[in-house]
Amino acid sequence: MRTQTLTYRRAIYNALDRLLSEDENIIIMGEDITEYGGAFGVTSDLYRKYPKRIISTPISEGGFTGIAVGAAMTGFRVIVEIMFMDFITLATDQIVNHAANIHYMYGGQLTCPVVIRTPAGGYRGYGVSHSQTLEACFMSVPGLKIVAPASVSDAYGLLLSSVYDNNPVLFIEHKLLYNMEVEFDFDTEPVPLGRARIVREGRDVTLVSHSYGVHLGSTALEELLSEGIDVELIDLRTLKPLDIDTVVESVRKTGRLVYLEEGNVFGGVGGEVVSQVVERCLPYIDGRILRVGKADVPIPASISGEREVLPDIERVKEAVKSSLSWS
Amino acid sequence: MRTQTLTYRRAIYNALDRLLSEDENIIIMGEDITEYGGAFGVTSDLYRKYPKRIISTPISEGGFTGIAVGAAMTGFRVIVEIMFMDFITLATDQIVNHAANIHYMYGGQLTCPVVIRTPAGGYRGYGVSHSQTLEACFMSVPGLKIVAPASVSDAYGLLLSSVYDNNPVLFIEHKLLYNMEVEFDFDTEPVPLGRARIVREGRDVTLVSHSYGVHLGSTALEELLSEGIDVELIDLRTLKPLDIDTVVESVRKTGRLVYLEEGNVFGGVGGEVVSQVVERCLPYIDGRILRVGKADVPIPASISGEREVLPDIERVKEAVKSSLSWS
Amino acid sequence: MKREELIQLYSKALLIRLFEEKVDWLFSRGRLWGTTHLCIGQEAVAVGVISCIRRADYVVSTHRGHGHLIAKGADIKLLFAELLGRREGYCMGKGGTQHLCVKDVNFLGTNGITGGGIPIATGAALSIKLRDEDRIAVCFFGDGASNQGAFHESLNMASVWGLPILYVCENNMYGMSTRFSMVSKYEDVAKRACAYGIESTIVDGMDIEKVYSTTEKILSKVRNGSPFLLEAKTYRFCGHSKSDPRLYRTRDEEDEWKRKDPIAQIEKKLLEILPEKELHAIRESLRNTIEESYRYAEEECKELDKDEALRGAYAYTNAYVSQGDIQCPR
Amino acid sequence: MKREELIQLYSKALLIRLFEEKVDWLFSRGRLWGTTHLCIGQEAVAVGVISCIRRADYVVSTHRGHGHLIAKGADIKLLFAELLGRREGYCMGKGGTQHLCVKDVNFLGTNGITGGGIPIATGAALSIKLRDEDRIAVCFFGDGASNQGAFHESLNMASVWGLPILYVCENNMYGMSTRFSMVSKYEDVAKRACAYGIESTIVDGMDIEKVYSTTEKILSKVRNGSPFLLEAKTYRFCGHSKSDPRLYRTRDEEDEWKRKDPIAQIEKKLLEILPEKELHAIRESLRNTIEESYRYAEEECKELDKDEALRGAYAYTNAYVSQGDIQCPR
Ligand SMILES: Cc1ncc(C[n+]2csc(CCOP(=O)(O)OP(=O)(O)O)c2C)c(N)n1
Ligand SMILES: Cc1ncc(C[n+]2csc(CCOP(=O)(O)OP(=O)(O)O)c2C)c(N)n1
Ligand SMILES: [Mg+2]
Ligand SMILES: [Mg+2]
Repeated sequence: MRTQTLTYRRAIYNALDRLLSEDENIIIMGEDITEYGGAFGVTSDLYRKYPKRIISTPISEGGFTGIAVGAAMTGFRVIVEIMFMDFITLATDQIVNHAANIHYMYGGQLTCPVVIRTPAGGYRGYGVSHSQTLEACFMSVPGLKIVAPASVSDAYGLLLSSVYDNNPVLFIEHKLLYNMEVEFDFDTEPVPLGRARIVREGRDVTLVSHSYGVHLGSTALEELLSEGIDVELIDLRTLKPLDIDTVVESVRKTGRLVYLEEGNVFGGVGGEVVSQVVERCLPYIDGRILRVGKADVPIPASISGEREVLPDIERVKEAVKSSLSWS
Repeated sequence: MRTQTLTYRRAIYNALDRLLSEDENIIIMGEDITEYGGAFGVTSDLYRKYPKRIISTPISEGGFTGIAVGAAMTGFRVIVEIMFMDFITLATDQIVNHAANIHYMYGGQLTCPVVIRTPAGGYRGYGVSHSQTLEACFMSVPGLKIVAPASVSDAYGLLLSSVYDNNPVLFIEHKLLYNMEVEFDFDTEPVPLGRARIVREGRDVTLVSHSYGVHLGSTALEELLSEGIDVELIDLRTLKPLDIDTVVESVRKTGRLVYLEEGNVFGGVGGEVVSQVVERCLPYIDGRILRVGKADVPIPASISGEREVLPDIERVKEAVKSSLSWS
Repeated sequence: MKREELIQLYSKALLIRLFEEKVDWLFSRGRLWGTTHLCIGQEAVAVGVISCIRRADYVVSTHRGHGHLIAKGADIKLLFAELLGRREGYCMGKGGTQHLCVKDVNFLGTNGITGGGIPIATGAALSIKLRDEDRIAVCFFGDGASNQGAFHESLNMASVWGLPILYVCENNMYGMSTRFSMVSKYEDVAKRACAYGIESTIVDGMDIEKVYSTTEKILSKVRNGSPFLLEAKTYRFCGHSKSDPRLYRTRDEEDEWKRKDPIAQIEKKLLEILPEKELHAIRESLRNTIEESYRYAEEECKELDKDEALRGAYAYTNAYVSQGDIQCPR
Repeated sequence: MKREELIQLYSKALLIRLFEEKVDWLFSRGRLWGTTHLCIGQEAVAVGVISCIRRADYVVSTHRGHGHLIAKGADIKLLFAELLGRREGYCMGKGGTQHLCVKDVNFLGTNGITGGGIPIATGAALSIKLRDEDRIAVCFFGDGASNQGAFHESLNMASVWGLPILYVCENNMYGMSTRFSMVSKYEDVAKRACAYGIESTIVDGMDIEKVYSTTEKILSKVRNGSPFLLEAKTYRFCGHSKSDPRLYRTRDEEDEWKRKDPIAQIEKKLLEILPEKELHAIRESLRNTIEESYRYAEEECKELDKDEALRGAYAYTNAYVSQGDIQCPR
């Protein structure tokens, strides 16, 4: 076993390095990803090792995402870095109307293996244009996969699978996780897309989340345990395709469901999970089904204000407790 | 009473005409909206009556939506026509990061009264880039309102309210409804945003929908009635803010819920409605809660294929029947 | 130009014209659904440019792309099948007129989003450059599309990176009903190249020979990694799409352009070197191709069925696979 | 230039410098959160341009916007309050450095989306034109932002519609770490105006007087409805934002530009006509303003609280109201 302490940031770096070394059809495009090493330092010095394949772009998110699509249609696997997830709005057309449709609309003639890596998330006081969590906007897009790793080994293992997937993948990183450090086993197998992970088994309530939410949930879980509430925590890891079976099985056991996400509750990812669970196992439900997440307002820059708008541990605990009963 | 038969298209035209005549701070921007009268003929000859205020733009959806935001911040009420809803992907940044945030992020100093009118919907064999129903992508955007009229009088009444609303509004029209004709009362009051409409009262199942879905639902309802199933049909009219009270009240009565939409079921509007209902009145539920809508694949151009992918009356009937039981 | 070449160009252009006329007829009879954008009047651009390039070269097109498809060598039978929504069509009937790709001939798609093809073509050119391949990308777009941000961003990157791409603007003076001079200070799209340090030139897009010879001269530059913007002045004889009463232009203007009909022009030249009988034979043979192809699609092909319609949103992926087995299309 | 005017310009520029230095200091002490982009080194552009325009004229800015705000006349106290996330801030603490609007002085916002302000400014200019008002819009943006599609689309519409707008590109040679010459064939953003038939000129952005006099000359054209692109060559002395080691440029280059420090330049000129004592007094008074303003924000203002944080996503609307009562901000 080759282990080493590793951050989430470096896990992604290592996955990228491995990918680039394994397959010369893989390239990376994005802003400030050469000397600067990426706004969050993820690509770091990769450009030294792969000078031709790390392509620093102008500030033209729509254009270079479209260029990535064209390169992917002609045989490359392209990893695009969008500096903050908020800027993905500039590339929406390229993702929704082009990348996601290519395989289907062309009758299977071409594939479009583009992975869009992008950091989401708030709690940093960056203000609304640099703090959003926007995966919900893409849940309804057919042909797109959505991946949001919460752990270091998932960041590594899911990125490998995402890049070798033959479909466009929205790969959501989280700013607050980049510095998270754990003991990491380099022989870790790639993590297949579409399989949730049971973070901790529990009896009373099924708490489902993704990305940074898993960590919020994990802390809440510890505290709840000391109050005698035994939470089962599930990390979806891949939002699309969604591993609803794992969630359903858990809810059949606990009879309760809470969805936790950093993004907007209204119109969020939770709505899909709740609806599918309800469709599949309503008779097993034994308590209120709740969602916790962002209030339906933009994210204020003020740190104190931001804390009120984004989900926190207290609100997670409250929801879990409410889910135990009917009122 | 001043009544007249009127199409959905002309109802919108009349609302625009009334608005432009009432308030000279109202302008319209979009492609081919002068001589051509708009791709679907909605603006028709308005440019003759209001030559300065109907502004025909280049094919620059992102740019002119941003310009609309700037004009709205400086005192105009701007109606933007996006020719097909599919092209709204090019203006996503302007909507999500700008229009929707202006009032909140500037601490209430400015408002951004931009109404984005755009036709959604398929069933016409136009192919994927001209057939989508994308409101689900915008449900999670705070600060935005979303309106989707299904009837002629709502098209008229909701547009009046949308334009006089001080917030950005996504106003979704439907290609298949433009020619729908009814007896129309010109003294119709403006329809307030945020209030659902009970299209028909019923005992057995609550069927909720919006836009063209209401018509599919309505036909299904008639056929189901002849089979002895009494459906209550609710037209949300406004998706955001969502009048969940009306839905909850109905579900408390019927004990059953089906959501019907033309867009993707996965990640769709239905997820939000189902989740809120479940949160509020789970103990009243007496049958499977189901969603009907588009399959999770792009829309094929072939008419026969399109019919398989988009929701149809048979599938609505099936879902309603399934909702009567637990299996 | 040599006689054989001229006949070649003529045949291609006429095939396009006949195809479009058939499509038009099918629409008017309600045998085709959806929408379509005919390129009647603009054939010289598609044929002149594409006849200069190779099968290996990529072409990216627009909503008005039937001509480009045919010039690039797509099979008329499979085109009709696609337009009719048949499973045997190039895209199984899933794409239709505005989303039509023919991988065989390196045709990377017509495109329903105005300007949407510009970054895609630029990306194909990036591929070529990264692999140091001996081919180029050709990107067609309209005057209207040059107002999209995608045009600006793409040409800038192509210029900075030195990509082997030929941008071909088919300036037919209108984007739908909007005269280009109403939405641009200059009437020439070619002028816009100045912002990117890209070379550009304007050609009479109604004259196949001129388009051909101009393109030929440019291509060596493009093959050496200098992007180029070629503007062809042309005109669409029909409306923008179905049911366009064309109130935004005069019949005089239309007549003037129709006098420059590219097919009539080349026919006239051919008549000087070819007996009318031979021309007639060519015409008849092309007409047959069209009719026979249509008949095949209509009678021998099957509608896209439910199973297939619900399949294919995602490409198959063999989990995580190491380098050797990558399911990577080339 | 008259003495009084010179002092005015100097004071404005210095106030900006001192403000930015204070912000920098607060960050380094962990008293400010989030991010910030300082304009130290670029003060001459903000002050030179904005000193020429009127209160009624609109200004739209970028992520690097403190200088524009101060030059336009924003209150330092309320700026600090905003950066500190206090309720008394211009935007109640909701906007912060990159989303900072001051309606009072017609400042339509800094902007966290690179290029995001360009269409907004163009829209403000459209408002002016439609109302036939006697004012203009001024749009600041960086060299990097000129690569966004929004730049292309906006300048095109401004040109076609003849909008009264002055586009001011602060070309500090870098977009974050990316040298403009790596992402554009030409080093001059001004060259891009050629595509739109918009006039442009380049000015030494380190020389306040030159910026001022050049702007003055241009403004009459703009006020007559001709958009104009002014490119100011400038340099940011600090990193892009917090924690930028500036590996992408040499210290020599930095030193060379620092020798052109706009504040030092104007100070030198003033010393020829003003006793050092008076200069000193100005400096001290500005320093006091900064300290006193900061103290006010830090000590007398309240943090954005829960109720307010959860309020305000939607503006109040008085249902359907007829013309008289429209809640329309002017
Ligand atoms: C993004 C987008 N906006 C608008 C349209 C509608 N539309 C289709 S073709 C067209 C005109 C395009 O003009 P041009 O690029 O000159 O091509 P032409 O039709 O003249 O060949 C328009 C506005 C579209 N398909 N996509
Ligand atoms: C759409 C978008 N892309 C990227 C960024 C990240 N970013 C912030 S400022 C900046 C550089 C902008 O360069 P320039 O326009 O030259 O302005 P400068 O910072 O030099 O003043 C970048 C890439 C952003 N905020 N928005
Ligand atoms: Mg055209
Ligand atoms: Mg810069």
